[in-house]
Amino acid sequence: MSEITFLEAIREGITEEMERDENVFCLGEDIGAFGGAFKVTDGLHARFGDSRVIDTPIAEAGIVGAAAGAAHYGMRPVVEMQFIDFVSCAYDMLTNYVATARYRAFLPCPIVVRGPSGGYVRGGPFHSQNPEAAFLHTPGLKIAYPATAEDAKGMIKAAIRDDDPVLFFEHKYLYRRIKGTMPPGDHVVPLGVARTAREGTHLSIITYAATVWKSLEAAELLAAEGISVEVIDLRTLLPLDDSAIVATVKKTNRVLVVHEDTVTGGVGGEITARINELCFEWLDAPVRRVAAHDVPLPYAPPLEDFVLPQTSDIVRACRWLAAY
Amino acid sequence: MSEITFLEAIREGITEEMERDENVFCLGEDIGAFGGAFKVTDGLHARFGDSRVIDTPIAEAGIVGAAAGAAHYGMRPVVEMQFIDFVSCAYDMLTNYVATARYRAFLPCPIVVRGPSGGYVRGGPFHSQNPEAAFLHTPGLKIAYPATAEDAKGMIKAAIRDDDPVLFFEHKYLYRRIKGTMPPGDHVVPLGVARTAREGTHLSIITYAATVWKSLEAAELLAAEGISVEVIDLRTLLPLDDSAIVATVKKTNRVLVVHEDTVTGGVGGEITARINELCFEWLDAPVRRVAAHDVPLPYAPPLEDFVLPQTSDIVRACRWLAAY
Amino acid sequence: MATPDLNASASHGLTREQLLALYRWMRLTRTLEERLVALYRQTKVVGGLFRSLGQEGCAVGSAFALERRDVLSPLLRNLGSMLVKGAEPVEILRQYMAKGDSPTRGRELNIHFGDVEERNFVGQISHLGDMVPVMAGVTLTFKIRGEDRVGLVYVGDGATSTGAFHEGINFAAVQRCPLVVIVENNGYAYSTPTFRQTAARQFIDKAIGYGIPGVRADGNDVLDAYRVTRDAVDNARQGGGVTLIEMLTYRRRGHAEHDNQSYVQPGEIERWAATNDPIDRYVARLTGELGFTTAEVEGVDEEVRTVVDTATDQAEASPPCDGPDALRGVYVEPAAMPRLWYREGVASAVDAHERPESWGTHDV
Amino acid sequence: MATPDLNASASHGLTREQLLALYRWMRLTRTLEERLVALYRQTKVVGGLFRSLGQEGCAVGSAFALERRDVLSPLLRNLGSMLVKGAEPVEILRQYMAKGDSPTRGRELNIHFGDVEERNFVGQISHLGDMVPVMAGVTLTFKIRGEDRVGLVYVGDGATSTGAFHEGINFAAVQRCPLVVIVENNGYAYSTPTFRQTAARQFIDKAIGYGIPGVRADGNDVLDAYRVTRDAVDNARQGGGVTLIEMLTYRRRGHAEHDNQSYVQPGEIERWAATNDPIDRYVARLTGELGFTTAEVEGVDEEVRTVVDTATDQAEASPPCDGPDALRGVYVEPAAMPRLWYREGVASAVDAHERPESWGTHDV
Ligand SMILES: Cc1ncc(C[n+]2csc(CCOP(=O)(O)OP(=O)(O)O)c2C)c(N)n1
Ligand SMILES: Cc1ncc(C[n+]2csc(CCOP(=O)(O)OP(=O)(O)O)c2C)c(N)n1
Ligand SMILES: [Mg+2]
Ligand SMILES: [Mg+2]
Repeated sequence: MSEITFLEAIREGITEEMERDENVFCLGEDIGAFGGAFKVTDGLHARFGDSRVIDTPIAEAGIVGAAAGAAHYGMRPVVEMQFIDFVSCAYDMLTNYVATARYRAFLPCPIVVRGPSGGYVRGGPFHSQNPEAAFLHTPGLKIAYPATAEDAKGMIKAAIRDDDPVLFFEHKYLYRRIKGTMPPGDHVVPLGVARTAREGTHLSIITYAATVWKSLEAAELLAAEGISVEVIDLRTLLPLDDSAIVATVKKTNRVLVVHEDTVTGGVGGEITARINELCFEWLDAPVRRVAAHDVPLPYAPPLEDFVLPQTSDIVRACRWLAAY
Repeated sequence: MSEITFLEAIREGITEEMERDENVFCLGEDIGAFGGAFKVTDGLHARFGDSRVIDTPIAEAGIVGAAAGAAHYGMRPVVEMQFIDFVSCAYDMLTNYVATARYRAFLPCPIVVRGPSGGYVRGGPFHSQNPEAAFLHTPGLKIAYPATAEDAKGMIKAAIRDDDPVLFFEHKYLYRRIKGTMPPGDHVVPLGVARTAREGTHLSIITYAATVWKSLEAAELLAAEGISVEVIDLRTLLPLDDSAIVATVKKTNRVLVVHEDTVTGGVGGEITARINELCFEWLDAPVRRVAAHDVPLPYAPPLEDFVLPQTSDIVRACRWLAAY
Repeated sequence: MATPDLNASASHGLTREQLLALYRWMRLTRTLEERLVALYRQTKVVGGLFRSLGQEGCAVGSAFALERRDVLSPLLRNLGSMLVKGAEPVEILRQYMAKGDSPTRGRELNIHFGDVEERNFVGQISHLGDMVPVMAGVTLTFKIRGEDRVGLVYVGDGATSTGAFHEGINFAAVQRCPLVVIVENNGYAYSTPTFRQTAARQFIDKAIGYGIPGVRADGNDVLDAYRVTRDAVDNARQGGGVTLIEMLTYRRRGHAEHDNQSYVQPGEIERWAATNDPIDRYVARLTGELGFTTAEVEGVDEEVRTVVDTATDQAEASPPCDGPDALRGVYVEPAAMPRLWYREGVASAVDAHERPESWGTHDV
Repeated sequence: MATPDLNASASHGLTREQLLALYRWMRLTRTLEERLVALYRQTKVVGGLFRSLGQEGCAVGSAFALERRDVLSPLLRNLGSMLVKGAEPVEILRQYMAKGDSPTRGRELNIHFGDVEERNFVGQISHLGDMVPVMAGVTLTFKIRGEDRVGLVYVGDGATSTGAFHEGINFAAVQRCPLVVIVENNGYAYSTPTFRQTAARQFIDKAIGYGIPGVRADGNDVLDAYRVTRDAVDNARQGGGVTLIEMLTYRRRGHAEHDNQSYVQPGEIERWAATNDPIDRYVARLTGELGFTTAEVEGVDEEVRTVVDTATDQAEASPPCDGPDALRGVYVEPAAMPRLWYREGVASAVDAHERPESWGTHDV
């Protein structure tokens, strides 16, 4: 078994699910013969044809709504946002229609809305977003955000099989930089379960997506200084894996939350609140956050670098926390 | 000076600003001769005419976008959402276009988007929402959410004068139930400054909007038990008044965050994180949250009552915190 | 008077039973809504009451063109279409009274409910326009699967201004989904007259911009509403794609019962009531050219009254909702959300000492 | 050859200087974009490069119909219109190279910038359709104030599918805002051909649904683009409200430079290049019926080359952005967002030991 990229892993996952279940189909802008802006669906149109890989007009609310309608009648739509930044155009449809369908009307709505997210790529304010926090207070949705190629495959498969709607964020920085060897067989990684990306004893970093890699890099650097850092990759943000969070807090007693989204209103707040509620007594230091500065993400490299959290930031923050 | 309702206070504030500055104008659905679904703009059309009180088509993104364009060219638009639940339809326009205008293009965008929010009114899932948390991670926006009639007037005036975009939430339960006597003269309440709604010594409730009143009711009940509760009314959620939060934590060392929005992903997480960061050492107990259960808000009275935070919940939570 | 031979063109190929059924659905709609008004006045309705008075012809005539396997997406003023599609009066009453055995178990209000298993109507949400993309997806499914099923979605004149309407109808048009879109033009969106909603002369002028046929119907003539919809449904069924239908009608009550319609020109409502009521018009037609007796018509009225009476008794006897049920059914897994920490072991959410009406009487 | 009398109808009332200016703006657009391609290949452009090759006629001709006080809202393929409206080549180059003195100080990319103070063009965002409501509001302002100013907004064929387009144009139409909406139909939205975007036969078919006039222009005939836009602008200025213009053109390059256009039929691009290039066509016209000499045309080419050369030198010499400037200007107050706690006193955000390209090489 050879290594494949994060992007190829997603494609492999979608392909396998389309083979397994004829109700799975893809829709989105330019995903057909063209294979999508990032080529995630490359080859699917040739393989599965016009009615299972559908090129749509530019209409995010329309596409998501159509996916919901199809899902009510037994389909399993996988919707691509060309960039996840455009999911904002479907915000009403997702939070009001899709998320509530089961609760208010007993309507099954198993859709996946996926797309390239995240920064560090000089994409500017509208091609670099991390909108996960905007959906965190929407009961009825699930939010997945994998960091490894293995998880990308296993979680997209889990998302497609999930009986409820899943937002699936694919960090575009990882698409071609991260590789992995897929476990054999039907590799499904359940949603809602976090992963220990690195074991450690002095302090814990709780993070997800691209900053998992920055955190691992920081942990490596800190190891040389004698600071042992545990890195928890949340993988799913809704539902959050409380038990994994509690376990690492009880182990190291010091927590740094790291994410790429802006600090104010980001997922870090929710994690901090849960730690307070579930294991406050175990804390030897305040929970602290390393995240983006509170500005729209600018485009020029020196500006983007300044705004986003960097490995050196994590290193400094960990030193502070270890010394607390 | 006689008492007026929360709703009349908002109308008075808008009217005064329209008189003061001819660039201020209102737009929204049914706000003209009809005066709006809740009658907030009642009489304004008769007084200011067609071009300053504009009935629009049903098009929230269109209206907010139009307001932004007008604001770039010197106007001061005040947009009504018939119910704030429909602001989700303008989510893209607000978070991507409006919020970033100044930063990315040096475009002034002084608009106010206001509307009736909140539950406890048997409005069901689409006429009861508290969408403030969805905008909290959007740098460039301000979020105001007054609890008293005096603040409703003073803050709408501040919002209209603000040189940046402001989301102004008006809790519909308060519209006609809450009254106040307006201070004389040009009564402007600055955004970003919290208010101590009640002094106390044993513990602090940090809250905003309708739950300010539930918290005050709880504080009154607890006083009889000898528990002295301080109630902080945040008034503005973006920017948060960190100094007021820190001051009350240092005073009472115990904090309960109370809000009406669902607990997961609500503003409570951000507040908890800030307390951890700014004054962790002063905490004698974990920061805890009382908020809505994580479900879409149902309509039937027993269900709505069950989901939303009630006075008795706050009382119980305070007892727990005081005994910690 | 002898029953004349039914003129096939006057009856649009409908049987005698069907012709009388059309009347029954309109009458049932009106009688049921009148009962709701009575219950509303007795404060037994939770929340607002939304009437379709004067619009029963649109809803009933159009839905009558569907088969049971076809899917309907109604809006607030389409109670009649839901009845045609199989909704029971008792379901409507329980919904409005927020009963524990209502179709949504108290989660959603008024006629916001559906049944995609058997009767095939979809539970709407409040956000106008959103059902158009949803129905595009429902009918896309039928197209993909080669199922012989059609969808019908309504929007008001006001809802045509929404982006969701535009995105949905365009998507369906491009995909040639078997979908019929009805613009129910009742002159107003809440207080806003149509000329403030669009500068178009008529709503069917929008059809050409989506590359689909646009047809107008007299919405207050239930047979015309039926005929035009049936043709569009047939066309969709044969692979002809989307049709936009504009039905002309008039909203004789306010947006909801509390709306006093101050914005309506004096005499306008009365004129429509006197000269263009869909039920009156159809009764005249039934007892005129269609050859029914007054007794037949009155028999329906009588039967409908009994149905509504029985349903009312049933609904009134229905149990209220049970608080903790609020936590169930957000996801398949977990089946229920957990109680929050301060609610553990608490029997009733709202204590006796809660006095929300007293808010604001405390010193600030 | 003697200069013939200019035929007023052939020149649409433009002076000789204006006729030559049209050529200059098209040539400047193309030369500037060609320079950007060179810089892109040298990896001096940060991010993608978006060409308007073959579409220069639309952008230039339409913008030429505006006065300085009028407001333009361009899109990615409207570089030409920005130049006409006063954008400087050096600004474009600095934007693409993300320089510290670029119009957005490095905040936004490519031609996403504006100037509402003097030259009157508005900085666009990526989200398609959003500028239509914004321009509805800009022109509503002019209407409210009685200012003699008009707005012009472009959308692509693809962007017409967005809800924002629909909500914005409908709002403007109802309000009779002095706005011109141009659909630049270049055959594709990224890889998606027009027939997958809409089932309408032509985009002007959408106009009637908004109750506004719809006019078609040959977008590759700069004079036709000018004439049709000017008429719509005049109409808007005289209180006639919104016009929808469809300009037919063709996108000869990919969506961005990296797109290899695998989805295009063989020969299609070459055919357009050979027979329907807006610059070639206009040169033929200039040196033909309009009576310009080849020397005059070449003189423009020469001048434009110099302008672009100078601008390139200037832009290359421009300073890069300064990291901490990223925190300034989100709000009027505070003027800058605070540095986060772990950045206090830190000189450079990215340390020497950062190796983002190494991500994933650590053990997981
Ligand atoms: C997106 C959205 N905006 C605003 C509203 C509030 N609202 C509810 S009904 C209504 C008027 C609807 O008019 P129309 O579409 O003509 O339907 P009618 O009530 O006349 O049948 C409005 C503005 C809403 N439900 N959804
Ligand atoms: C709302 C939204 N969805 C998706 C995109 C991604 N996107 C950028 S350009 C483009 C194609 C645009 O086509 P068209 O409108 O025809 O303009 P053209 O590039 O042909 O000038 C797409 C899909 C976007 N920018 N905005
Ligand atoms: Mg209407
Ligand atoms: Mg195009």
